[in-house]
Amino acid sequence: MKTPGRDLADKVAAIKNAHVFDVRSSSLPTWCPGCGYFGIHQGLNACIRELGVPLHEVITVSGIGCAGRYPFFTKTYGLHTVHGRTLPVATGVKMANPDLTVYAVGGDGDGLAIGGGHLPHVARRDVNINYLLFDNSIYGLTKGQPSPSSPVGMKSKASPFGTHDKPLNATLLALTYGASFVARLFAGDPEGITRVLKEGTQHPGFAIFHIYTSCVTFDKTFKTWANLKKWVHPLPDDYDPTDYKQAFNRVLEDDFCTGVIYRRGE
Amino acid sequence: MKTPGRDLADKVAAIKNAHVFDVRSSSLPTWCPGCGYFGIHQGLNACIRELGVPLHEVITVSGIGCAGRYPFFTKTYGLHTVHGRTLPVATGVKMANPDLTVYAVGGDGDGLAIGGGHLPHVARRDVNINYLLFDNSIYGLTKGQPSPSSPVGMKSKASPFGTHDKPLNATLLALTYGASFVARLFAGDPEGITRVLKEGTQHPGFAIFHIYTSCVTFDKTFKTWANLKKWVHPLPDDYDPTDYKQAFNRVLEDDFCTGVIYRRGE
Amino acid sequence: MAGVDVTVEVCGMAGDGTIAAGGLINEAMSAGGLSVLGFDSYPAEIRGFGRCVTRSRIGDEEILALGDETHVLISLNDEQSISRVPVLAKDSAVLFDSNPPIYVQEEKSLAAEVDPETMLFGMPFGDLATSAAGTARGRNLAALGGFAAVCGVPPDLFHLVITAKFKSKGEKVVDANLKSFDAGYAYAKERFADCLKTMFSGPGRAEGPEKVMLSGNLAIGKAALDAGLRLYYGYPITPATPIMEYLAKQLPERGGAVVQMEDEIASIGAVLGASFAGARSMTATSGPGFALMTELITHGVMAEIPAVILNAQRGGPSTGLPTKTEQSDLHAAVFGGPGDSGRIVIAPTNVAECYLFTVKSFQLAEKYQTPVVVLTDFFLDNRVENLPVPEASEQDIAFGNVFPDDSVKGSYIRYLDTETGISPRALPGMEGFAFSATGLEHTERGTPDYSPDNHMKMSDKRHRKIRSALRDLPMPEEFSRGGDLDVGVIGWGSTFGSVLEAVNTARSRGLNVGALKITSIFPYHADMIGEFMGRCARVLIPELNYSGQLANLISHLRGNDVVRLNLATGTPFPPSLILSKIEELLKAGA
Amino acid sequence: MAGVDVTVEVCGMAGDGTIAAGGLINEAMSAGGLSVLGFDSYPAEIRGFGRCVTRSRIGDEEILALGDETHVLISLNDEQSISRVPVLAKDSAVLFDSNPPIYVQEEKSLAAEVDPETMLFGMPFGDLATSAAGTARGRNLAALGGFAAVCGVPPDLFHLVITAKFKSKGEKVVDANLKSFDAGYAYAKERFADCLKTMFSGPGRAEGPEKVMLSGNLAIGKAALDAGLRLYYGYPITPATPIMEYLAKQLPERGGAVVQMEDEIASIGAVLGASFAGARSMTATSGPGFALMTELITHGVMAEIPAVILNAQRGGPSTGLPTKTEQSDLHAAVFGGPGDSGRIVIAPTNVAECYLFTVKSFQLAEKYQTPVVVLTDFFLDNRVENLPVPEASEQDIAFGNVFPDDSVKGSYIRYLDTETGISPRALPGMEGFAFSATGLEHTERGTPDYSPDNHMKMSDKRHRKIRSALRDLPMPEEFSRGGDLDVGVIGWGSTFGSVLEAVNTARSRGLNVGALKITSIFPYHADMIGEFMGRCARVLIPELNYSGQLANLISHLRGNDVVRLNLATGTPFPPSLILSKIEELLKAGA
Ligand SMILES: Cc1ncc(C[n+]2csc(CCOP(=O)(O)OP(=O)(O)O)c2C)c(N)n1
Ligand SMILES: Cc1ncc(C[n+]2csc(CCOP(=O)(O)OP(=O)(O)O)c2C)c(N)n1
Ligand code: SF4
Ligand code: SF4
Ligand SMILES: [Mg+2]
Ligand SMILES: [Mg+2]
Repeated sequence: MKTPGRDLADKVAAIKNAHVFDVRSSSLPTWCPGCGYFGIHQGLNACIRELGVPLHEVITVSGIGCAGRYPFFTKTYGLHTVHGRTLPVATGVKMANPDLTVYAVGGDGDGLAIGGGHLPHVARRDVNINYLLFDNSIYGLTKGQPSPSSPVGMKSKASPFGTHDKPLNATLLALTYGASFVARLFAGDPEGITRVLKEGTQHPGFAIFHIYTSCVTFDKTFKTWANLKKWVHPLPDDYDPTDYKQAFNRVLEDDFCTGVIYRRGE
Repeated sequence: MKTPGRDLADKVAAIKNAHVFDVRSSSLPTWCPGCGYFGIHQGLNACIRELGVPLHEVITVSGIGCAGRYPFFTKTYGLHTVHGRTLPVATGVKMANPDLTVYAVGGDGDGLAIGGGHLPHVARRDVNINYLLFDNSIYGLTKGQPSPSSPVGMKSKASPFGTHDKPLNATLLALTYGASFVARLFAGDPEGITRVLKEGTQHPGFAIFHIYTSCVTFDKTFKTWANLKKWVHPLPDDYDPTDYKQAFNRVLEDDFCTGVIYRRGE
Repeated sequence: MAGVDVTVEVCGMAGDGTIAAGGLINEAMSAGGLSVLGFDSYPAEIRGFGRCVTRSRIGDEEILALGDETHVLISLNDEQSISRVPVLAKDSAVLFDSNPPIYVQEEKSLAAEVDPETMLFGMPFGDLATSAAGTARGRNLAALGGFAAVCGVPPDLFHLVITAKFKSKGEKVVDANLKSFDAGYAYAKERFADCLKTMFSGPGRAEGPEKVMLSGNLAIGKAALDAGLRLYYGYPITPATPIMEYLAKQLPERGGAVVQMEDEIASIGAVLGASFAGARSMTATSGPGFALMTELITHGVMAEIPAVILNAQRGGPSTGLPTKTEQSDLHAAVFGGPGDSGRIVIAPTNVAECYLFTVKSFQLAEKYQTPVVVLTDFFLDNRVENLPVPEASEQDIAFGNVFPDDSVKGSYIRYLDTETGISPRALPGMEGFAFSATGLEHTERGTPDYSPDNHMKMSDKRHRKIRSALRDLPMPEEFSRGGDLDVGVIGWGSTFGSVLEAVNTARSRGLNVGALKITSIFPYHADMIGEFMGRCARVLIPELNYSGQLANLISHLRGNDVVRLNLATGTPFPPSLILSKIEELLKAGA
Repeated sequence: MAGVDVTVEVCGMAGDGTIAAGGLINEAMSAGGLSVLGFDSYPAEIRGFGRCVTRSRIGDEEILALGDETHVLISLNDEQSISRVPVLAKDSAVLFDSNPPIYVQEEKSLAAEVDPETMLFGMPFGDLATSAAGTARGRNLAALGGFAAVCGVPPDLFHLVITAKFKSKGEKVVDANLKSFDAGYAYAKERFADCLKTMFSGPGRAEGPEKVMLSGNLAIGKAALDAGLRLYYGYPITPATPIMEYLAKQLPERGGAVVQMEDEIASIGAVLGASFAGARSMTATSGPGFALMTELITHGVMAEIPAVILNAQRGGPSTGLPTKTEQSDLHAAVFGGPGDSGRIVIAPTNVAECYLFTVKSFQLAEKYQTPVVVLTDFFLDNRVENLPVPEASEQDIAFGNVFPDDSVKGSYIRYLDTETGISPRALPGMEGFAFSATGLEHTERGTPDYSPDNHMKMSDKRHRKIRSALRDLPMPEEFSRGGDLDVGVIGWGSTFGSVLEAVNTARSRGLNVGALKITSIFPYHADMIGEFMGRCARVLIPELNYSGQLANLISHLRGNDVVRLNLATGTPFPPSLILSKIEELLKAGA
């Protein structure tokens, strides 16, 4: 029998070997083994490393949730705020010190439920922060309640007869709110994350990265790795991300294309 | 010299003559003379009268703002809540007593700023309430600050050098959130309001009425009567409101078409 | 040992079946007619690994608090269990896995850590299960078998509860688990034949009224159901979430609904709306969510709308200690929000009261047309007690609303200023009574009015109403021989159990001390509390918070001359600490 | 009359130029070297119509409060002014329009209402303006001319301030207004030649330090600017909005920014973010918005982040009385939010202190790394006073942050537990000091940690820090002859002015009474307050709220033996009420 403890030891060894401790902190992420957040972590760490920004000029601002735990796992400055308030706090940080590279990090509950009222406004204001929305369609930290991006019919302890509410599509929301850089990414593709994060970080305005990820502990039916891998696919090569209306129509048709969906043209 | 007092006296006389006190309460609305809200009031009163719903089975739930004052001016039950919470409270009322016809009423500050986090969720839940969003693109009650629907560059005491933020489009938001009945109306057309309100009230689900209106006291430049009259125009006769994607594209192209923009097909 | 009073712990890693094993011990002991108080702790924010501990205090009299010491430790993972060694009583028994799935270095083994007096029972839990049932999954069951043998629990009690627990998973699972249990039992019976203990004075099958094992949270959920809850609105937050999850399962069957809202503001908003329209509705949250609710709670105060809000306290400030217990939201519950906004705040002290007060809160909210805050805490929410099946009478659940008389139809005055401050309340849908409610100051008719006299009058009406609720609120309860006392200890919430236990012990030692239980936090029974305080040479108020929040509220009743004993540890209040403080005060007073 | 102490009111409908007229009176009197306290009330939620009243108390000594009576009433609309008749002093003077633009029925005219002792001065305001300047717009100016003539104010004072006020509108407007004024002046001088009063002992041009006319809100805005505010985040709400509007104009010129956020939660969130990153930032709100902020405020407490939050109190609960004054958010300011979350709360009592304390709050927030709440109230925010131009010294505005020593680079411990509880704070961007802040309980290094000892230790650290701030907080100020007092009156906020006026009057009558001003609400100077209370035979605490919120906080310092005098009227506290209470207490004590 392999205990979770052993799985973990393997993981730790693997991480050590990858020599990536230049950005991630030495404290081991408390995420479950197999959680998609490891892939995002890897992607963002590489982005920071490759951009060559000094770590002390980077700050990670987060909400509450498994995603919200992020700041403890990097060597940048960190600000673990309260549930749902990632974006207003990040706004203050960036305005106070525009030299900082600001990553705002939070879950789908954090960003679309309790914090859903802030996204429209940070997008409108075009504050130059980079927002990574970890969308696992579930409340991880509080043990598996449905989130605003859960599909209709999702069963959980909090919804034993299945949910009724239509899911929200964060990419579509970002477009509607007028965000100037909108990307959709997949936690299973750290390299893709790194590439697009680098582009978005350099974008002079608000950049939102809507990242599909899997909560392996509480979601056994919807955003499983198997499903996500089946579903996601990159945007076609000839896709023009500066065409706002086309972006809309693409997103209305296709829930799972990944890449830079929209970027404000010059 | 004609004092405001005299203007008012004329108004009161006119109202009396129209014999409309069957729905509106005897207390005179405290809105400024010329405010667009009078037209909305007229439209909703006629809707209730024409639908023949007994007044005690109607309830008007509102937020805070000039629009929020609405409940005091009708003979229905009323619940004047706090700023921005119109929709959650209305949700509770309707679920507790589905026999009630519920009108939720609020301004653009109420609904798009402080209360902007609730709209997505009441739309997703498709709670059978009717939401009248009085969009004058300004904070009336607090004397003229910009709202989330104010145009870029709007000057006010709170924005003496003009605003920077891109405005939100409530109709587009409603579509994005998956509202099952979305209409855009004009306070200068009470008959149009009545007609569409009647249809929306009978719609079995969440209905949002995005109503363009003028704050004559604090907005002298943008949503003035003159501008609004120039801008608004009805949807073409052959427009099919059950086509979701078409609705999106229409709204992306045309900020001022009025009528039923989208209605869930059977 | 005069009677039974044993604390048993099971400790392991997540995945070891720790929580299940602890639960079975509780159930078996309850089935055996003993009283049980159980409290588990598990890693709440780190998934897949981390320490789980269950703690069960078992006795033949009512259990008031967690014990200070542990008498039996069942270790499913030594590395984790080492942390429990400091709480082991002299003479305790430790069962551990002599062939654990993960190799444990000798110097990290439990055996190397415990006192020499501790009796060690090493058994190959996993091997026993595997050979009995073909899988090591029943490792925890084998450990339970060992426990039953070593500590003298009749195995049929475990057979009973194992069968009940796994019934729904099919006969095979039941059977495998029974076999693993039996294998452990037989092994220990034989191997440790000469050192078996009889810790439990031979519990048989329980007599007397049927008992159920309930956590505070479950009792609250059941109470809400029994009281006729129609609508629950909430947002997940530790430690209140289980209430929502329980109701999500139960309420729809009774024609009600649970709606997970987008946040706590929406939750209280919908509760106010539903209550305004006459439906029993509630929300449950914890400190951070409660803070968000305070603006709307005061709307309920001003517009006189019922609402039931459960605040399951956890450690603060801010996100604080989400999985730890604390009593530090009293201030927020009583004083949070703008203006002079008096509301009703009640706080149960045990699982039975969780049920009782939750039932009561609906009627109170309706009758007094105001938000009612029920204050629990993590320990109370999550501990289990076995208790007679709680029930609510017709009278308890009767609709509390005072309706207007038909005669005032058409001339209804919603906020009529009456002697008690309670105005007859119409519900939307009633013909001839339409009115508008508002969070603005208003006249008796509900019209906004900011004139000085009106504000004074209506403020007075609202506060008079809250004061008049005192007659319907649970009264302080005194536990003493009466008369003058050398030390009087006042407790609230889950801490009261520890207070009573300490006072009982002190009294059994002949000390002239007493305890006062306060459950109505606001308004409170100033006269009765003051009278009690007046009879005590010293007054002690132990609380699980830093600043002494109940003391801040009531110490003026004794000219501020009270002794505070404040713990901000996140753990249940140890009765022993209270006892030694009592002794210290007595010594100082002598 | 020993010195000058006159209250002048202008009353009219919105549109009559009432507020402008009142403002000119204030400016003219200030220019004349007198002290002025002005307070306007106007219809805030009903636009286009409704009553406007300006009230100016003018004297040759410092003005502490609004007077109880009005000596001169200038009526621009009789129907509205009738409501002012009850506050007219015996022997008062009333100027009214003898040919008003709206016909007034005889029995509704002012003349029909006032006492026979009142002197009535009817003048055709509109006609005078029209014939002098060709338009009736100067009606209010003509009325001012009449006032100057009747009450003995040198017309050149008005010429001065009229010119200054209308300068920006061009010479024509200035000229027209001067003409209207002069027409009124000449008319009254001639027509009422035999009954002119000399209420103002011949004010000349002011001597001494230059004075400015400032409202509390403006003083706050100016203070923030002078203190080097970089970022203001806010959401409009009465009575705090003018602060945002003032800063929106001023701050960008100084390289800062004002951002109107989507709500109050976002506002405090951004303030915390900006302060975390080292910029001076603030928000201002009122009770309902403050309630929404409390969750994040406790985040500032836990994560030790500076923040300046101004709560401009208005009547509550809930939306309450948005345009009325009250002191009922003390509870929320001190106790709101989850957990034991001590923070600093200070409350100015006059316009000068609005300036002073706002400046101070930034440094306090930085030094003690905690949210600082500045509590004002509608009356304080909106009244104007003429005062010497307030200035902040280098020392007042110095950055208060305690930085870590360079030597700890690389081994920095963010939440180092020091004697004062203050840990050196690094700012993001500093190399070698990176750390993560969190609202979870954490170790000195900032790592989440819920262990009992750690929570106890860090709770203690945070509270010690707040207590240690006391040395930097404004101290209570006593106004008495010292020694034992028969009655000691304690006041806070805008009410303190009324307290001091009442106490001064009582002392001038030979009574042995004193006043204590409390401006540090939390933490508070328990020793000094207790010492004062101990010297008083009776202690009186008048407050503009229903439940006596300051008394709730501090009365334990005297074994709860204090007398409360609570008004929930929404109006400034009348000094006369305090005076009669003092007399009543003295009588009862004798
Ligand atoms: C005001 C408040 N309400 C509720 C909570 C409890 N809570 C913590 S995390 C969370 C949701 C987590 O879900 P998500 O944001 O999707 O993050 P994930 O755990 O999936 O990464 C909730 C409801 C809280 N901490 N604060
Ligand atoms: C929590 C809270 N914040 C702020 C306010 C102040 N406030 C009242 S109405 C209002 C905005 C009004 O604008 P809008 O919603 O557009 O309504 P309108 O007056 O234009 O009809 C604001 C900010 C409040 N009452 N409560
Ligand atoms: S609970 Fe889900 S989201 Fe949270 S760490 Fe585990 S797998 Fe990831
Ligand atoms: S202020 Fe504007 S919105 Fe309000 S009543 Fe007047 S015109 Fe209408
Ligand atoms: Mg999630
Ligand atoms: Mg508006």
